[in-house]
Amino acid sequence: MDFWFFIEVFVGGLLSGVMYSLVALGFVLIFKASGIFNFAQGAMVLFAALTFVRLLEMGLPVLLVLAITMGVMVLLAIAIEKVVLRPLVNQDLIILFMATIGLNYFIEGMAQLVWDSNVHVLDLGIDEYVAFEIGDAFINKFDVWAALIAGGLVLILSLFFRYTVIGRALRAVADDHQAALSVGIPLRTIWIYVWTTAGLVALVAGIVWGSKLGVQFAISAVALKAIPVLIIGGFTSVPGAIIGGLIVGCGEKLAEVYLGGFVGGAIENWFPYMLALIVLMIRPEGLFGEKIIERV
Amino acid sequence: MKKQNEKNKYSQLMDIKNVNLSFGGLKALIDVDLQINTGEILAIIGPNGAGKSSMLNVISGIYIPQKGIVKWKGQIRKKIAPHNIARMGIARTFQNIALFRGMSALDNILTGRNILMKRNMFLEMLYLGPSKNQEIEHRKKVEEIIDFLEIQSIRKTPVSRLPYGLQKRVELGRALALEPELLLLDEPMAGMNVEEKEDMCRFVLDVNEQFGTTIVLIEHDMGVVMDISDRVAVLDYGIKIADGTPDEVRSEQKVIDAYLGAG
Amino acid sequence: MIYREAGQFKTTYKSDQAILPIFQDRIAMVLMLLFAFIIIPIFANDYWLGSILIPFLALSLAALGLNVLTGYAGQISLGSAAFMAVGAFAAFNLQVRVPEVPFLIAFLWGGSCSAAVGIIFGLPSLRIKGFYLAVATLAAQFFIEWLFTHFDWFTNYSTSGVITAPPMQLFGFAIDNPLNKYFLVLSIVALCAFGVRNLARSEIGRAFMAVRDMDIAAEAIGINLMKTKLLAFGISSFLCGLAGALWAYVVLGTVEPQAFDIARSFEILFMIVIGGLGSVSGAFLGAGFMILLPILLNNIGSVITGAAISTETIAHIEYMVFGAFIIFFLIVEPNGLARLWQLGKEKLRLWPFPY
Amino acid sequence: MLRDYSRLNTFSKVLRNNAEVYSNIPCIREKEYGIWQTSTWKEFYHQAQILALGLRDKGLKRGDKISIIGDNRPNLYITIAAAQLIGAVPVPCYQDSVAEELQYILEHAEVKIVVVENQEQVDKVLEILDRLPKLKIIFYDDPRGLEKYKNKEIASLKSIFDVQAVDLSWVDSEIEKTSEDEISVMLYTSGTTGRPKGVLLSYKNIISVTSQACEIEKTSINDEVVAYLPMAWVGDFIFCVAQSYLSGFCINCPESRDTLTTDLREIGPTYYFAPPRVWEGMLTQLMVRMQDATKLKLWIFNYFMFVAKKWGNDILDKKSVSIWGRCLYSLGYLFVYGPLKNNLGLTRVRMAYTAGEAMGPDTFLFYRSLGINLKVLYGQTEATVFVSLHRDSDVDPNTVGPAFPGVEIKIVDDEVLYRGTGVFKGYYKNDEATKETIDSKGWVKTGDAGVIDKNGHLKIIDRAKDVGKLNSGKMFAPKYIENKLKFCGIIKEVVAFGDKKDFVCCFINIDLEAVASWAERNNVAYSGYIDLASQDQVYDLIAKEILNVNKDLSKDSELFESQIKRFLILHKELDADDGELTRTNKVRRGLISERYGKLVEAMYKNDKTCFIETEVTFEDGRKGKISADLKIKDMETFDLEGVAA
Repeated sequence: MDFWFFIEVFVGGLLSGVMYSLVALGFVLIFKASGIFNFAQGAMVLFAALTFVRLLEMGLPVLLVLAITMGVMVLLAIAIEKVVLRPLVNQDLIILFMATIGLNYFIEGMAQLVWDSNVHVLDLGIDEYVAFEIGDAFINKFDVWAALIAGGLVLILSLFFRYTVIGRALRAVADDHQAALSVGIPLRTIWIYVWTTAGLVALVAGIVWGSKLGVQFAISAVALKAIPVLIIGGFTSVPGAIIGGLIVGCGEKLAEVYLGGFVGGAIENWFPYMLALIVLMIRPEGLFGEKIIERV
Repeated sequence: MKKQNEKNKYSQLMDIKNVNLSFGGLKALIDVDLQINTGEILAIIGPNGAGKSSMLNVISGIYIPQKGIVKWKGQIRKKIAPHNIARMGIARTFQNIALFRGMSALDNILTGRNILMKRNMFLEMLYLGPSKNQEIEHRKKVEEIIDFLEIQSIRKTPVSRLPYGLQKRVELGRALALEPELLLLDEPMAGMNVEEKEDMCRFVLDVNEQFGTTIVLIEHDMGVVMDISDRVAVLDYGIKIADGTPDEVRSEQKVIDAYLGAG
Repeated sequence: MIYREAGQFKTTYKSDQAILPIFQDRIAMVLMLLFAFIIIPIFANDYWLGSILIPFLALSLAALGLNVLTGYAGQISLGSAAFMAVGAFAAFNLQVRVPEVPFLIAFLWGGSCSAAVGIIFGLPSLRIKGFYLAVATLAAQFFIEWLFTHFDWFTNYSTSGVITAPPMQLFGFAIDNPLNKYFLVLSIVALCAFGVRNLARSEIGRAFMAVRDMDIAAEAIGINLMKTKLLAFGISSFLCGLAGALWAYVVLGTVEPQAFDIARSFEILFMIVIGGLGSVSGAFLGAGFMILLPILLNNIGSVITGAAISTETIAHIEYMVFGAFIIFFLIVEPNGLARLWQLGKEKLRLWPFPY
Repeated sequence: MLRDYSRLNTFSKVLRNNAEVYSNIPCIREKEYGIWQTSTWKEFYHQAQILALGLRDKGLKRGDKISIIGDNRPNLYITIAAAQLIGAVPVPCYQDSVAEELQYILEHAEVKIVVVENQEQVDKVLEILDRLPKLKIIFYDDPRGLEKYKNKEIASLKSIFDVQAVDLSWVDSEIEKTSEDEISVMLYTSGTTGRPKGVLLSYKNIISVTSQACEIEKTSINDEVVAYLPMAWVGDFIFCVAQSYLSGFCINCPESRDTLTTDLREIGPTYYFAPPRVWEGMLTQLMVRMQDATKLKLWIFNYFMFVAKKWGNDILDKKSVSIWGRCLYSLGYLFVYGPLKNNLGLTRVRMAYTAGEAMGPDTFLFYRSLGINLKVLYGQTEATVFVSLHRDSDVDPNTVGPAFPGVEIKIVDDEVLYRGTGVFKGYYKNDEATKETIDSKGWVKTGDAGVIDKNGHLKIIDRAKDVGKLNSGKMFAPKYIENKLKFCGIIKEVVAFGDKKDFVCCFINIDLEAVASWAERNNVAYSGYIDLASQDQVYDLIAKEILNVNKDLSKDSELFESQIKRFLILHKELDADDGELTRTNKVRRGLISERYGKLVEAMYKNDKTCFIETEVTFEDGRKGKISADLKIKDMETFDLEGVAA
């Protein structure tokens, strides 16, 4: 087999993996802070992207559009906290999980009802098909950009978590709700922050994915890709999300290229899940997640 | 309140020899010896974090001590799957009520008899023949327990609607449904008012008397412990500091210190 | 208000543990069956039978299956559709390979295969809980969908990748018109519902609920978690598989794997959430709700706007409404319509007293 | 079916006959282990025979007394039957009477064997055992907690029933020996004054009277009765034992006291008997529960209650009622009465009795308007219950109905006298009391003051000896006033004073349940009974009721001077355990007016408050003291026309 080809696939995998991480981050944020597995993250990505692209199409300046979209995501976060989370506070997590499935449907419906369900081209002025050459391997330029954006985002987030008041607050909540409360942090505001942040991450992811695939319903399905990423990386770890993304990314690409052929291809749909399953069986809390201990 | 019959008191049901148990770094139990005699009521007491619960879990077999041996009826007990503990004849109640909230009191207790039932999916689907009969057979048994615990009036109430005291009683009923030889009660009177406690004491004693069940209980209420138990073992920081009749233990200096120490 | 229980005393456990201990309930049940088996066939037209009642029943069965797993045994699954697919394709393949097999046998075979697959994908449930498990079942969803799409063997190498159900013969009697099909589906579903109800009130059902409500305690009283959970997966998948077979044979006739995509899985999950977790009636109520709501919306829409709205818009509104309802029920009444029904019944029994 | 009672002239004979003709018909049920365990007449008879032999072996002979103590349990009923099979005399005692009370009866009746329900009763009897030389053995039904008892005097009934292969022919011969004039049962009347007296009733008494009752009500094997009233009380013996023997219907024993209501509801008796306070209690509770209903529901309820008031009674009495009325009523039946009766477990009731004390006309009519055929029965243990009884469609809430068949009634200076086949054989070992009560011509003094109205209905005013005179010379009938007050629901007990006084005053016992719920609705905070009873709002509440009564009284030229001028609310509930009430909850006037003399004085001395300390007996028999400062409230009264004076 050709080494450079391998490299190409590998790096390609890594880069697309980063894209997954981008979505996965949204999940991690919310899970970290509230223990909720937010199934609606995908829908949020779709919603953000749609809003963004439609506003652009109206011919508004990019920055304004960005600002507005952010505003919308904030409102969405607040609405969710008020309508969904507050009434369900200290319910079973599984109930909350199902609620987010409902939320997912709602947002998907809303997004397409408010805007529409056509495919919209989102051009960030990066040529899809220009590629670097490293040795004999071709690396897609766009992917590199995406990777950079994702990397940047992760950096920002970790800084945010480490150095801002809210960030620390979030960490506190993540570690122990009681503790957080006793320190006098209102859980609800926290949740709003978390969901807002998640919303913004979704926006970024949406833009990136949107410009790759075009903004369309399919984007929300990306979330399903992100789930195995989480399982592998661990629900509670930001770096986990990244590493998980990378593993899934190149895992599925390599599998596709080197195994897919034998089994009729298109295995990247389920391969990550199988990967995730294996991880689950060996290490339920994921590679980077905190161990879950049950007392009798 | 103490009961009279001293029958086969000193044949041992369980014999625990210098058991050590530790979670990661911290030691929960250190070289603990403990005998459980058939037919007695043994209370394990001690300040918070003294390792009482750990001890109970070692007895029940949920925790496997790193060092030391546990003999059950003279045989050294190997590691057992949690769901086989009940089959060995050990039943327990939990410190904070662990009832099946979705079911009625009756069903909760009936579930306690599941292991005594035969499973035949198809007959159960049709509710026919043997499976129907066994349902009825075991219902009879359960009704005896209900009668014994005087909870006829709440037989068909969902347990989630019951007051705390009654829930505790139902949980006891569920444990009894297993017809255990050894019954472990994890703070059976925690959070009860005076009457509820008195009732519970009565039931514990009656169980021990009528079914000759051996009972090991953890309890904070000293009055209760001294009243109902034949023997008291005192743990402090994972070490057994006393073991004897209530009176002996009461006068034990170490015990007094431990309790004063723990405030 | 209609209840007159005074004087309905039980002198045997048999009668006390009867499936419907209250006389008035027995009456109601009889009436319902009469309605389903006699009144409907007389009055319903082919449209109603073909595109509402039969799909409703088939999906009810799937929901019933999922309810066994999620509602009774408390193990959440997002792969119900996949298990339906297994049922459908297994049944189809058996009949294709061994034509002389009667379709009922094929159905059972489909259910059994599905059960087997279900058990395999249920294995993770021994180590993981909640949405971790949900993820595992998602894996099933994607894997199986892919399997049937990419291995022509399953579709008997049909170029279009769809399977076409062979005609159904029962004792030389062709089941080809909506009415016959209706009777067929109705009987099967009724039977299954009866079975599940019985299961729920006997030893296995209690084991399921014990595991659902408090697994530690369940273990402490000697219930083998592994066996119980796997059994739940088995039974659940069997029913889903059967439903899948019905979906393929009776509802659609020709199916492609995409008929059992993740959206279907969610649809079924919604049915039991809205209908009511852990109750047989819940499956039916939920299914009815999910089937009728779109039709309702459509009509309302056309009434309001005068002209019929684009199917697309309707679809989107559906999404929102379903989503909203899920959240609503989870907040207001986690036990769904069935619970509301129960409460109503309680009120009737207490009437005129408030409690 | 009416049978030849000249042949079947003792219970033992009737029972043996039942075992043949009704062999497989349920005779007695008990809710135990969650279901109604049923035994047929055949089984019942068989058990009774075996027990009879067992009792003989323990030395029980013809004419000996055997006492039964406990809640209504099949085995206790079997014991009665067994005793009667061999001509011994059952002496049921009140299960809640304290050891001393028991001691008197067991001693006076020279009881040889006691059969009790459970440990509680065993303990009581053991406590007094040494004072009862004649008592040989104590049998118990429920072994719970009794294993460890070492006393040789106690044994379990089971030990007898377990006996295998016994020769029952002896019992047959005994059955033949018994004659209708032998004593069937001895019941101690908890007289409102002095020691209880043992009333001797012969088989003839009971069978003659009961067969009449069965005739009137057409009782049959299809009837169901719930046995929940004390076995020591003649009512239970007649309605549950005698009538079930004669008509072969089944009697049902509740599972326990706290499941009574649900058990009653499950059985849905066709034949229901309850003293007024039970009916009133039921009504109060019903109204309290309705209070929390939604507006709409409440409206529906009230509307149809109005409908029922308007037409219900007439429909029940088969009087002609307008179509409109009938329609509304049947509508009401669907929406309110039916469900209501169902919830109370009275759906199937064919006939219902109340007796023992007067009952509020409103309460009485309320039940009748629901279509429950409630009737008043006036009777006494001495008369084997029946003296007078309402007949279907001839019911008047203010009377106790016309004389019972075979009973003559006459009024001699206000007092009601009767005679008939039911008249008892005399008080056991108490001839002068017997002579006082029955005169040479067989007329029995009831001690009640009454009149016979134009329809030939008997109307009871009061206990004759309680009827007194105000200083103004006007008649003072305390019971009459007290009942009027009690009918309002929030008052549980009243004791009125006025004999040889210038005006009328009274003690009030509030009905805790009713008043508590009132307090809740009007958010009145209170810490307990004493506190609640002393609240001013509560005083006002009571005052309102009294005012109404005064208005009523002021309309009656005889009684308008008996209007209540002052009252106080007692700090404790009058209690049988403290001897203030009889076991059948009748007020013991004498005792009360001396125990609370201080209060009575205070009321007539126009004090505003009065301090009182009383000894009380708690559930577990311990004694304690409670004390309180009681307020005394003045009432406005009306003169004859009924306007404020």
